[in-house]
Amino acid sequence: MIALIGLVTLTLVAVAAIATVMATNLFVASMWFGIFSLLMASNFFILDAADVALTEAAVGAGVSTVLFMGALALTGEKEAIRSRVSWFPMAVLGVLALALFVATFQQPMLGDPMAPVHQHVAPWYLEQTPNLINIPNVVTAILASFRGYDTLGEVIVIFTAGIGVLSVLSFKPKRRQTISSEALAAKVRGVQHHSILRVVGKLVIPLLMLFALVVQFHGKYTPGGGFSAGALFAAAVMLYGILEGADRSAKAMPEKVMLRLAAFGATLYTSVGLVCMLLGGAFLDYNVLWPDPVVGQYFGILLVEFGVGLTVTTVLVMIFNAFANRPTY
Amino acid sequence: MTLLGLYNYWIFILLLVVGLYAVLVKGNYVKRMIGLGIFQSAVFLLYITMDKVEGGTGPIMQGVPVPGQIYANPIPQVLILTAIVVGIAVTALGLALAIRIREEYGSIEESDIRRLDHES
Amino acid sequence: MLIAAGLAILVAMVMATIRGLKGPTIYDRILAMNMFGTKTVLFVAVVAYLYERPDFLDLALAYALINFIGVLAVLQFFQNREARQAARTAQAVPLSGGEQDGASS
Amino acid sequence: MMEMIVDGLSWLLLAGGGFFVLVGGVGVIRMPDLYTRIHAASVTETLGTMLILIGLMLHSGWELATFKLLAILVFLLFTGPVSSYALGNTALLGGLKPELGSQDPSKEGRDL
Repeated sequence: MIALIGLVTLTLVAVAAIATVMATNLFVASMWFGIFSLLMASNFFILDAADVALTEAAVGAGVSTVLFMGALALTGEKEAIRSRVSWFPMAVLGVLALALFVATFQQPMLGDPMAPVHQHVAPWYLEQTPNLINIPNVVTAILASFRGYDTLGEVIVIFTAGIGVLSVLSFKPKRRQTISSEALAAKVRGVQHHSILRVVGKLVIPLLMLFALVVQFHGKYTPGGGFSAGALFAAAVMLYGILEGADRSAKAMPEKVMLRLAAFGATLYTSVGLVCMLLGGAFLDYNVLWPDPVVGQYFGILLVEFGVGLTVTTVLVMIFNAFANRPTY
Repeated sequence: MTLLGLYNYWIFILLLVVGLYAVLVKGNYVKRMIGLGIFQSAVFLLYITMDKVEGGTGPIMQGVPVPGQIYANPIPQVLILTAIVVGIAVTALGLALAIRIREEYGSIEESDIRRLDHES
Repeated sequence: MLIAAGLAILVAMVMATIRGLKGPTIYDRILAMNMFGTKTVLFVAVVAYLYERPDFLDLALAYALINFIGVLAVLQFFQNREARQAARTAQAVPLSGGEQDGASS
Repeated sequence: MMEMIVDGLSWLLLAGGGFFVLVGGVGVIRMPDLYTRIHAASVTETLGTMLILIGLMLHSGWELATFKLLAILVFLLFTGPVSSYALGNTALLGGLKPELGSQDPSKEGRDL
């Protein structure tokens, strides 16, 4: 029965993807992209990946829609229609699709317990997590402890992307003037004149922040962790920016502070690893942090997840503020 | 049964091709970023399809561990969980570049930009 | 009965997709997106019980909170569109192909 | 005995919720213009949501999950109608006229 439900949601995903690409209005396209990621999140949930579904929901439905809207306000929403489509890319796509299609018949069936991916290291993680780390959420255990190296790399990538956005947008065009200060003011002002939206939105913001904190610090027991918590917290700030005006969210979360906090998050992660080395363990080997290795793991994961959450939140908030406060040239 | 077992892979192929189509054929830079997002999601779907185990449940242990309880494979989930947030950060970088291009050229269509480059 | 409710939600999702495909105005598409959000919350809640993992309800909670933001961002974009368009036409940019910001479909 | 009543009630609520969700879905397809479609979608957003979530609450009994469901219900009841309002308001300000078809009998019952 569940398999049938999965079939329908997957078909809807395909429909949404095609509609996204077919739409000539970019605004409509990003709307479809929002629907697409909601469906994708449902699919992840059906496939037993609760943590991934939580992150996809926070990022896909909330953050990415806001960022696309912010970008479209600056770039315009109409896409020029190309009448001539050259045959070469289509041929490449056709060959690629055909090759992949033929290859699927050698893939293991969905849910096959004998698939190669389930044979090697995963059973060990599932078996040893209760003994070595003793937290119920195996995904968090692997993310922060067993494969902490990987996650450190990802955090650095996110930090770098944030710096990249800021430095790209730090240039101001020389030749062209700002279109008008009125348009900028209208853009920055948000939906301030809607009292109903503001009242209800303000009810939602603190709850969303509280929920983000729960996801951050309770992520060892339920789905969650630094990445999803960061996206949720950033979504709360974005909601504030939309309701009260982007200039006020930029004042509440100034770029300088955000940049330092983002760097602090990444540094916290790295320095936990370095402290482990100083105490005689390997890099990011939390066992040495406390006389009892399980407690050491607990503190290590707590600190590292906090660093991840801090970096993700601040980078996403910085990007939002940079997009929303930019004048249209 | 083959249909049910392989359907996820076929949808993966479709999403991959649709996303790549947008990246290769569309001239609009924002549209290309959206296409890249779909392409990414296709890869996410492939990985998450791998994690499912028949009769298993999400890899979060409830209370006292039940002997013989099957859990989904957590490793693909970890990889994709981080990749989603990295994906949005990279998309934001792409959008920032599109914004800058629009400011300098007045357009984000590739054909317009080629022409303007040629003229100057 | 859980399955029946799940299927009903799924059918409603399909119907929202059809409305989104048909249009005809942009507002209809926003409506479809909005409906999708609510449906997803309900869908996740029902599937969590179908899987007998009520601890995954956190997800539905997150969706219920996040949904609102997407719709608000879209509406804000819309409300500023007129101001932007007026400003652009008042100060017509000499570059050809620069005016991509057109009317609604 | 008590359990049976609660179970039956939860089934009834879930079935009713499913029914209203379906009705709303049909309305979103069949209704002639945006404002009536918002009206139809609101049925699923309030009544359908309420019935399904209360049905699930009865299904789960006294647990942490019940409170989570209650929280979801409260959030949805706050945000759903508000976003419907915002959508309708934006459409009206954006110049979309409601279709007032009663004067024109030829338009009645047409399929959109």
